[in-house]
Amino acid sequence: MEKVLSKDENKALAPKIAEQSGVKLHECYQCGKCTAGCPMAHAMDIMPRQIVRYMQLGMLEEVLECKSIWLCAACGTCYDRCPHRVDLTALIEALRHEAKHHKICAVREVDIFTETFLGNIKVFGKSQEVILAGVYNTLSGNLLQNMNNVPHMLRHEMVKPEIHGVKDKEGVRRLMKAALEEDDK
Amino acid sequence: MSVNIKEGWEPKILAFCCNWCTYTGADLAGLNRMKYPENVRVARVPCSSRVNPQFVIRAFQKGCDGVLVCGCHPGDCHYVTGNYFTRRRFMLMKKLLEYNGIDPNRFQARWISGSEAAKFRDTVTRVSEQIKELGPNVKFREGRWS
Amino acid sequence: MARIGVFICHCGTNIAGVVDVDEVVKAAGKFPGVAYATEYKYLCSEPGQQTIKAAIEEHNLDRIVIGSCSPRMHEVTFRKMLMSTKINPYMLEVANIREQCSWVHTDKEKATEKAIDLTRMAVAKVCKSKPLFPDSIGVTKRALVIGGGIAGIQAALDIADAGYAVDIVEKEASIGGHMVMLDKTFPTLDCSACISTPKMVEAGAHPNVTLRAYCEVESVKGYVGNFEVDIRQKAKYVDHDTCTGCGACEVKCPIKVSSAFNQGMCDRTVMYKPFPQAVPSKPVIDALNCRKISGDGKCGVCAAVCPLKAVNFEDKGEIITEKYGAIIVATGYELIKWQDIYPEYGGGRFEDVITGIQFERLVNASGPTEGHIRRPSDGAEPKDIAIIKCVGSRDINKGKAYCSRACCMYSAKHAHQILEKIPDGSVHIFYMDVRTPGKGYEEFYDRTREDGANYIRGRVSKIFKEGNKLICKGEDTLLGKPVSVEADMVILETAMVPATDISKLTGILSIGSDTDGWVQEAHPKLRPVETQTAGIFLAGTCQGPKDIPDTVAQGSAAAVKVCSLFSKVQMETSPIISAVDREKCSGCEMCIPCCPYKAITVIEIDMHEHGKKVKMNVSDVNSGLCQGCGACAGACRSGAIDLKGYTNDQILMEVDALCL
Amino acid sequence: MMKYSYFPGCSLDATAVTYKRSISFVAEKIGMELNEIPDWNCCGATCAHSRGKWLALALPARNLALAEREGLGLDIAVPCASCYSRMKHTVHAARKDEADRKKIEEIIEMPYLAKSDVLSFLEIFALPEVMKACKEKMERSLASLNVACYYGCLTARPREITGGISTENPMEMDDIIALTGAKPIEWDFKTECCGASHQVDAPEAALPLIERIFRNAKANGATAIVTACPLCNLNLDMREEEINKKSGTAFDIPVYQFTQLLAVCMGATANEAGLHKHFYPAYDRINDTLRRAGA
Repeated sequence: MEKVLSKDENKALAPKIAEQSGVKLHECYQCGKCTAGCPMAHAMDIMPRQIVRYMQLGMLEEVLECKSIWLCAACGTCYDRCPHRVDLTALIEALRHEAKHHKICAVREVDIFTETFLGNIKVFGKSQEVILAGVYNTLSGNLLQNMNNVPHMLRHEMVKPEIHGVKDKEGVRRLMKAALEEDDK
Repeated sequence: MSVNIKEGWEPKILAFCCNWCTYTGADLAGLNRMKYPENVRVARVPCSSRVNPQFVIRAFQKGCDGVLVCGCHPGDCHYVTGNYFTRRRFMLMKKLLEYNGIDPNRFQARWISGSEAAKFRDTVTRVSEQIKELGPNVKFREGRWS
Repeated sequence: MARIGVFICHCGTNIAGVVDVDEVVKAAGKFPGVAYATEYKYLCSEPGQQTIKAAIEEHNLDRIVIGSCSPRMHEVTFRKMLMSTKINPYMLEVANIREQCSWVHTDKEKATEKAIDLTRMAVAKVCKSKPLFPDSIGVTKRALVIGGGIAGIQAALDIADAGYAVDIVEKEASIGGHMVMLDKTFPTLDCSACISTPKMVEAGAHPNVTLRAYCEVESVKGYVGNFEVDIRQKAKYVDHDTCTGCGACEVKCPIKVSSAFNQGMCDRTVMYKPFPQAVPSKPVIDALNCRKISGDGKCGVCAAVCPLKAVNFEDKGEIITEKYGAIIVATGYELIKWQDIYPEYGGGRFEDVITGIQFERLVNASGPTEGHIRRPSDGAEPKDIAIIKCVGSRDINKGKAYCSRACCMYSAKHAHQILEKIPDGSVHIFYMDVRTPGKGYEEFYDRTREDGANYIRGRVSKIFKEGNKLICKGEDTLLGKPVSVEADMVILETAMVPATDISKLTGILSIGSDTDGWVQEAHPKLRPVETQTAGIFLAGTCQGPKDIPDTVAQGSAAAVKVCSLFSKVQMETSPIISAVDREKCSGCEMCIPCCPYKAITVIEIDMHEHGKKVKMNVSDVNSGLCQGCGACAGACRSGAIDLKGYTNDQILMEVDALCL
Repeated sequence: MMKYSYFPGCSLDATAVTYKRSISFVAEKIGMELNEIPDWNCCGATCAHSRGKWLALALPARNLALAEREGLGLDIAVPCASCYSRMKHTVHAARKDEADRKKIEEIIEMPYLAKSDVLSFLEIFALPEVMKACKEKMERSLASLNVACYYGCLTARPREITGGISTENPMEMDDIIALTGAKPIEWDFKTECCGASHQVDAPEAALPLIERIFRNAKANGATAIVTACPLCNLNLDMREEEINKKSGTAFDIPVYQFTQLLAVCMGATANEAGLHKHFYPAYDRINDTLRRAGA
């Protein structure tokens, strides 16, 4: 059944998200330069240009449920080369926040990596690469990922037993809690 | 015209606009249906150098709250050197008004070309806000005897 | 007492939609001096003007105020109307209650109050108006065309055929401009040289046309009908009167530099004609690169071989001053310097990424490769060619916001030429839209696809080199898939931008230019070939990007404007000029330095003071020179010198009316 | 005066040991003072701004505030492109909008006036004063080494926030490498993204990003790739072998940090420059080049 554009109830939500990230959706005339330059486009289900197109038509669910917003590497090539200066990087960042808000994530591993990374900071105040890799591998299920490099890392003290975190761990935790409250408003 | 600073008081601003640049820019703003506050009245002059400082003093004397003189950008004047005179005359005018106790911000000069419709709208909007803050031009009005 | 008629126009709903017209008429009726006030739906229409004329008779009116659109639109219309009534055309004031009132305000009540104020100002001003009568001055029946491209040539030929003298000033060593660089022209594919060189020759030979090649305009004084122009004839170092253009010197000249005409695709000698079919077909020396003139002086081969001793190394060039009645600006365009703004396309590092005009030189029979398409890096014939459109156009991030109009068609032509000249070649054209607005254009686009050109909808994001292939990374937005093309050569269809020194010329002529730097036309729809300044016209791409058909049409249009100006024996001058009231003039001469046209002089007159005859110095205005700017009236302390039509009284009345 | 506050970043104490060693060697050699920010925390990298706007601004803000509290009033030197980018975003946000600056102060419970600037190591080493200092310390030459300078994406983009180098064809690292006598080559993937953390959480999708960097470097004659960021270096160095196996390519281009090449030319031993700590063998290429240049 075709999409009835005029009747979509949360049509207003898409422009609001765009506005929050400082993007004027009407400026994009669908030229495709962002997709052409996007390093991750080959692996994406909907193209960066199409993300803007869905938003222009207010079709927000399709965008929140797509893999593309999670595969984006936030490298900024699209925004830098866009003939109408549409900040697609900021738009995708805002869409990630919105998707997180609705508990939707089409690429599970990216969410696991993010949560593990932030968990690391909450505990130690710094990112401990060995713990990050260990926890991520277990949670994501690909246990042997990068294991072949571990011997090399051990031999060259790239990975050390002692954990030197932040002294004022409490301060970092409070800061993260306050920031996340602000974000989840 | 009685002067009571009632709520919703609207300043009355006179703008001398040169026919070749600013007046054209103002018309272009109209063509593009741009919107700006209503309290500016434009008087067309062939060149901004036509505006004799006496006109400005007369406007304030008669109770105008703000006067704006607009012309072409220096170097673009249709009459080649007109706006150079405008610039010199009105630097002195600012000092004269200050000497007379009139807030010099009531009097402003701007260079607006025929294609700068948005600049005309923004200038009118900003000047109206500034004059509104300054309040009505009571200085001369009380002295008036007519 | 004045008997004023006030006529407020509805302009359909343009005014009446926001301003309460009846309110304005009611208020106007009470203004001092107003004998009759009414309103009408379309005052500028024939019936509208009839109602005004009838009212003038019926109410014996002696001056008119019209509340309508901008005076810049219809003040002339209403003045012409008054000519057929007993009222002098200058006893008229127009209140701008459309562009500067109804169109820019939404609050109906405040807009109406403003319309009343503007009408009250107009009525107050017209009270002090006096009848004015135009003067007339002579017109120099000689035209100046700045720019020798197809626009300038067409304009010059039409003026010359109408029997008037015309000079073409061209800054390059030959006329022809950009068109003569092209190989074929769309949509009929006739060869550009075949249709433009005859015109060039005709211009070169026409008795009424004086060709001033290798010249630039230094300064322009005066006004419509009476311009005085200084033209700098750049030093040619060759006496074109004695030189027969035999070319012996060109062959022998030892030093070679990059040929600008061939867009740097090949070299030319320092003693050069830009291209074989140049008009004038006589060489000049490129002094900067000449060893004899600016090098160590150890050369002079050209002078030695010249059978007629036409070479003169001491030539300093000269300033020629001429009088003209009208000027046509036809200075053309340039291509945007894409190398500086598109590093993602290689920024000029890849030799085989060329512009459309460079390709025109490659495919042109008199070009560096005699028409064989060979790529600049290794001279091999490219098989797979990519064409990228809108490079610099429609790109507010790195280029220009506008569309350059002609590239859609000339890129289709390039594709056609490639597929014709390289049978087993392939062409991929990256486009966003294909704009085919002219006659036969869409059919030409169909034919190009029939020839086998692949059109891919999407902008290219990056060009990079791997091996000797140029990889263009794009997206086919119709498929929604990233695609790339491995090309042997890439053609960028770059944006048209104004010529680099156009701002110098617009300064000399004191004509306006728009925000992108193109020459500003008087009105985009109604007066496209005129500038704001009377007597100065424009034609072709100096006003904005366009293709050859439009350019030639504008060339002829500008020519006819000049001819209509020259058709008058005398030219009517505007009566809005300054005049001196000798009673008040104290001879202080404050007004004299203010006049840009030097129209004010001091004269000695006899005056009677307390019964004694006395000699007095007073200012006097030359009505022919005065252009009515009013700078003098703005400087006069005693109000002796005043500008008719904008007298001190009139403006003071306007000011008073505003502050009531 | 070459004095900076210093924010090393988490990876310098872990996988980026080659960068850490070569920085301290070069800094000591040219007399550059790096005052490490006391008790600095992780800048949040991509994960913070992926999770929330204020989290992304607050984490770097704490480090900036700590540096400010030190009172040295120095600019902050940041070796990692990701930390650099995130701190630049915070400084930009704080300077652009007073309300945002106040809210950041509230969240991090510390005063933060965004007075000092954040400089990447590239920007610092490209300063004339630092270039001169390095030039004077050059003892050996890497003459025959063809180097592809890889800048990565975050040092250059977004333009208005980093505000520094060209987003497509920057030359800063090329000029620095030229000091060592090596030849920086012209190639086309200087600022193309390496996939950063996606090499971990989306490896199949991200691996081609690295392959195409190697392919273009090789096509343009590179015999070494040089980076200025721990993560770019790790991704390229650790996966070259893997790509050769998977795609059957024969890339033989070791990946160095630019400070390693400076260190080697300033007389550092293989150990001091960390030449034995690479995933893809890197010692021989340097050793042969030095011998050929008659070091």
